[in-house]
Amino acid sequence: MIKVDFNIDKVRKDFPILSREIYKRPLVYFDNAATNQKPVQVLNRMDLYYENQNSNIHRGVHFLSQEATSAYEEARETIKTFINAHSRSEVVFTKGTTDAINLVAHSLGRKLLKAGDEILITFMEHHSNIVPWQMVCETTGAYLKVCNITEKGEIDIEDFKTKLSRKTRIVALNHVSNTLGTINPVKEIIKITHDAGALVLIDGAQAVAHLQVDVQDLDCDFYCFSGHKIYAPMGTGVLYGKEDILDKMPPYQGGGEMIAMVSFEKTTYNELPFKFEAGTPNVGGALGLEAAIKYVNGFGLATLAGYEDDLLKYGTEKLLQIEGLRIYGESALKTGVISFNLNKVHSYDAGTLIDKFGIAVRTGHLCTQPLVGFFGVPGFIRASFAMYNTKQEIDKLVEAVIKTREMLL
Amino acid sequence: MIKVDFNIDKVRKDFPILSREIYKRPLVYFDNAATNQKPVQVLNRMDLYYENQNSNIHRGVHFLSQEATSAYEEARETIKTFINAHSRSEVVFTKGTTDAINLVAHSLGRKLLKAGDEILITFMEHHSNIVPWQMVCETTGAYLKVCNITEKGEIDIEDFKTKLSRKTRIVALNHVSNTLGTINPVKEIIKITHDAGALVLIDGAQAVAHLQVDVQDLDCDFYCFSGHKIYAPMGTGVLYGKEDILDKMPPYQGGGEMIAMVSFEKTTYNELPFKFEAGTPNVGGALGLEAAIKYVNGFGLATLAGYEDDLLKYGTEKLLQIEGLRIYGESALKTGVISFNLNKVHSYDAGTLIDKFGIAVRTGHLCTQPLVGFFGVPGFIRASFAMYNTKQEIDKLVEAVIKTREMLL
Amino acid sequence: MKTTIEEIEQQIAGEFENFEDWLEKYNYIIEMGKDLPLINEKFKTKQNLISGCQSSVWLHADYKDGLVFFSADSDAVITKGIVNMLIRVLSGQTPEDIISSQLTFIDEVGLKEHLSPTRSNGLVSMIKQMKFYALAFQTKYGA
Amino acid sequence: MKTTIEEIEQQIAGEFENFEDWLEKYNYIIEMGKDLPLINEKFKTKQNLISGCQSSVWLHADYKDGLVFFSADSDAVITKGIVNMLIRVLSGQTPEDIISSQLTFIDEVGLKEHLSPTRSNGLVSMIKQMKFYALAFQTKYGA
Ligand SMILES: Cc1ncc(COP(=O)(O)O)c(C=O)c1O
Ligand SMILES: Cc1ncc(COP(=O)(O)O)c(C=O)c1O
Repeated sequence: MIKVDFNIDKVRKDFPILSREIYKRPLVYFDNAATNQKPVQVLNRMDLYYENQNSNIHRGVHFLSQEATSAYEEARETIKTFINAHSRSEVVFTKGTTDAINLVAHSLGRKLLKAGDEILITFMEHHSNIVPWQMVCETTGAYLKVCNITEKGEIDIEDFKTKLSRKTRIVALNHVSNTLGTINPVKEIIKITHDAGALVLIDGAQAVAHLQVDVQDLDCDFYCFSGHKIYAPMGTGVLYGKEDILDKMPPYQGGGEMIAMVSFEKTTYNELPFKFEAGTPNVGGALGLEAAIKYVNGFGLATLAGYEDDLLKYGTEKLLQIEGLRIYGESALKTGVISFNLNKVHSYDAGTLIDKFGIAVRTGHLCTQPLVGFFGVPGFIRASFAMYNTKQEIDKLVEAVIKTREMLL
Repeated sequence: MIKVDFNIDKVRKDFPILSREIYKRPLVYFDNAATNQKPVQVLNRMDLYYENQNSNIHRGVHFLSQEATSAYEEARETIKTFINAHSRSEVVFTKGTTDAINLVAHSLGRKLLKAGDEILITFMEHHSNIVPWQMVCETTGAYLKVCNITEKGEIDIEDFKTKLSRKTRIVALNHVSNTLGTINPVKEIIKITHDAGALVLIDGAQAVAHLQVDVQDLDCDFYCFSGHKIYAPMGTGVLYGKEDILDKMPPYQGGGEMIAMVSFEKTTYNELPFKFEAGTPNVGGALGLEAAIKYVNGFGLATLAGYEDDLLKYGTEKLLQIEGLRIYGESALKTGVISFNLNKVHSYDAGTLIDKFGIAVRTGHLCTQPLVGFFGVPGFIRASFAMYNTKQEIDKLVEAVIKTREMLL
Repeated sequence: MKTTIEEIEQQIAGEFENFEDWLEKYNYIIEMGKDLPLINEKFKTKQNLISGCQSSVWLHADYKDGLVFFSADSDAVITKGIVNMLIRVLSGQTPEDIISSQLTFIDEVGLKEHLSPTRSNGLVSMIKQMKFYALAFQTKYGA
Repeated sequence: MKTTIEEIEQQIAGEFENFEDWLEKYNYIIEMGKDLPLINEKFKTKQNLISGCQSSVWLHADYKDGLVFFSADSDAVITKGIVNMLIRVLSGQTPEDIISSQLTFIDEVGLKEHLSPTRSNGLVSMIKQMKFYALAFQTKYGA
């Protein structure tokens, strides 16, 4: 499954942080679902920008401004191609997934939603795909409905169909769960939802670094992701939206590039995608995101997914051999995310000790408190993989978990 | 006025972009009010972060996450000290000034404003301090009032007093005008406004790189600025707000770090400043901003202001010797911003030709369309100075303007 | 036979060939811009206005004997110079030719930057509008 | 005379002195955490709960003869170990001493990271709450 040209030693050399030591041990970084590390290619692109091209963009007549504008718009084009959007107007730069979801929730809240309408999400959403909808429910009088999940950590499709009603205006769910790793059947859900006449927003924060996303094939109305989870700098993100829908939506933030004409009597807004990009954009960040996408494309997402699948299988097998260890998220379709607990051990205790082995795992509710409640645990221990992780690192994790268990039981 | 230790040649070496050539001429960068250039110290700090410390922050138990969290919170502390905020809770990271103003407008719109209330701004505001208020007026039924300015480009204080009424809830104005360079008497205006019982938001985008700002001395309720206008990376910014006021305001965006507890029935919000920081923050950017502030502090803002004042005086004198040239913004209190026009010459034409001399000036409405209307011109030509500019560069500009004039008249 | 769009484009490219530097080139564009207004004052209406952020353009179109005739103006003289060239190229042509024109001369003579979609001088919108007129006439009067 | 806060802090620091590595240190903390619950079950009420994101703490306070007595518990054993130490140090002291305590031993024994305000294990809030109780008793019963 792994292409010959995927040379893990070479890949690891691209990520400077991997040579860091933590408590005198080589860093093992398994907190990739929180944020992943950046290759030199991305850092170099940003440096190049700031050392050669930095300028405020759009409407500037001078050379640097024109050059920065072109670079920024080419980055948009790269993203368009990466997710197969129909046009560049559909690609809005944001500061991240949370920003993108809030944009949609707020804008639709102003025009689409009224009291009694329903928004349908699932039990496995990240807080960033829960709270914005709760806030918009508060201002509009709409209701939040929540689709059940199964013990294996999959969406209960029958329950979804029951809860999808004629009152549903928006369905919002993640493509891949950050806690369970489950790859949700979003294409099917989008189809069902469209048949019921509602819009679908896909939270793709955990998907884009691991799956090839094709927004036209999925036919979703909105797709959101963060740069920092796909080897790109923090403070970058993307909202994809279908052009005709974005076109009808009111702007979110005001100021800067998003206007056509400002007067105190009447202000008119710019065309897409600029209508939704108020203020000076993060040009350096956008170019870093473009470089990250090019880096990923250099291997091909299928290659990376294959490699990470191997890690997932290996890690799952090895971890399950530890007595009393339970893995949450047992879907057959998963990305490289393993959330687990040791019987009777508190995740905070485990995380504190595993850290001492120089291994970065995340513990706690992982920004999915309802899921914590669903499984009746105080939190999870999560190891999540990226292209630069290895089986040897997994062995170290297994060893650390065993030691941790001994110390705590 | 210039301290002995301000060595311009040394300073220029800190900014790699200044050695770039444009059309085979050395770049003269006079578009600093749009965005200024970044010293290596800032770029190095970001690289160091991504090469050694990169991690998602807050609530992470592992070493890197703790380290990144500490670094991020220290950056907040540095900013707190820089603007002399009372506590770190009052320093909210945003993606820029526009983001910060929208946050305040939206949040106050939800709780404070009702139909018939008034928001008072001035004729010299940047679109980012006009449009968010127009949008909130639309949703709340409040009215936007606009204070006049004088021909010299100063706020008409008498008009301000007249327009400030018992219905005024918020006054929003810039500390320094991005088009005119005018340093507004904000302390006085804040005092008058508070006496009338309204809140004051100061748009400090153009101030922080040129004046020492003390939010406690000013006594403003909110102060906003962007990192990219103070030698820091794009995609960073700060909202300062008085703690007791921020405390009472509803959150703006939902998701990520801004919650205390999420359940589908009831979500509670985190304490300040986290309540207003939804989603993964731009940690790398915040550290870049901290590095920029330290860089500026290394000289002292008074030193920089003194140096830039010299440039302003020199540039004003030289440019005014050109026949038919008018400068907009003739206040005695100005930062290094010179907006001008050549009699009968369109700013776009001038900008196009000045660019060909390798000189970056901005032309057009400069995101202040109402000001363009006030002065009855199609746009301005703006040269704005930073610490790395020189009188020799101003000479080149003067020469280019003279040539441009000859070509166009 | 009338001169084709490509032929006029080549003509213009030829005129630019001898310029030594950008100074001469821009002097020429400015000269073209300073030529008498390219539009009848009565057509400088709000409806015919294409506002860019940096400069604005007025555009008027007529249809006669199967050909489209444009007249236009701009408030900025460099924009006007380019407008002048665009009119030389496209005015008096058939709707089909206008619609399918590539206008490569702009790139050839080194004025591409003026047609960046984000430069906001009105030119990109103007070309769009010219093609839109051509399409409208074509639809209305048949091909 | 009763042992002062500083003296107990020094005692604890002394206990940690001989540990060779973090393993031994954490084994000791865990042992302290595994000790019998430090709070009467009836005080593990919602009102006494201090929820951190990572772990939670229950805290109860009594006032007797001018001294404040604390009992507490946590759902995580490492947190509980630290809670145990904090109670050893602060319980049975006067309100004034509690309020002015610096708790430097935490830093000395290398547990500072557990008291980072953003670690969200409930400990920072717990210390705040302990001082708050002391202040409340002081105000109520005079200094
Ligand atoms: C006075 C003023 N206010 C607000 C802004 C908006 O800042 P930003 O685009 O960084 O959000 C700017 C800069 O463009 C400005 O000069
Ligand atoms: C599934 C999911 N949705 C949303 C988010 C929020 O992304 P960000 O914090 O980059 O805005 C995350 C990551 O934290 C996530 O994993």
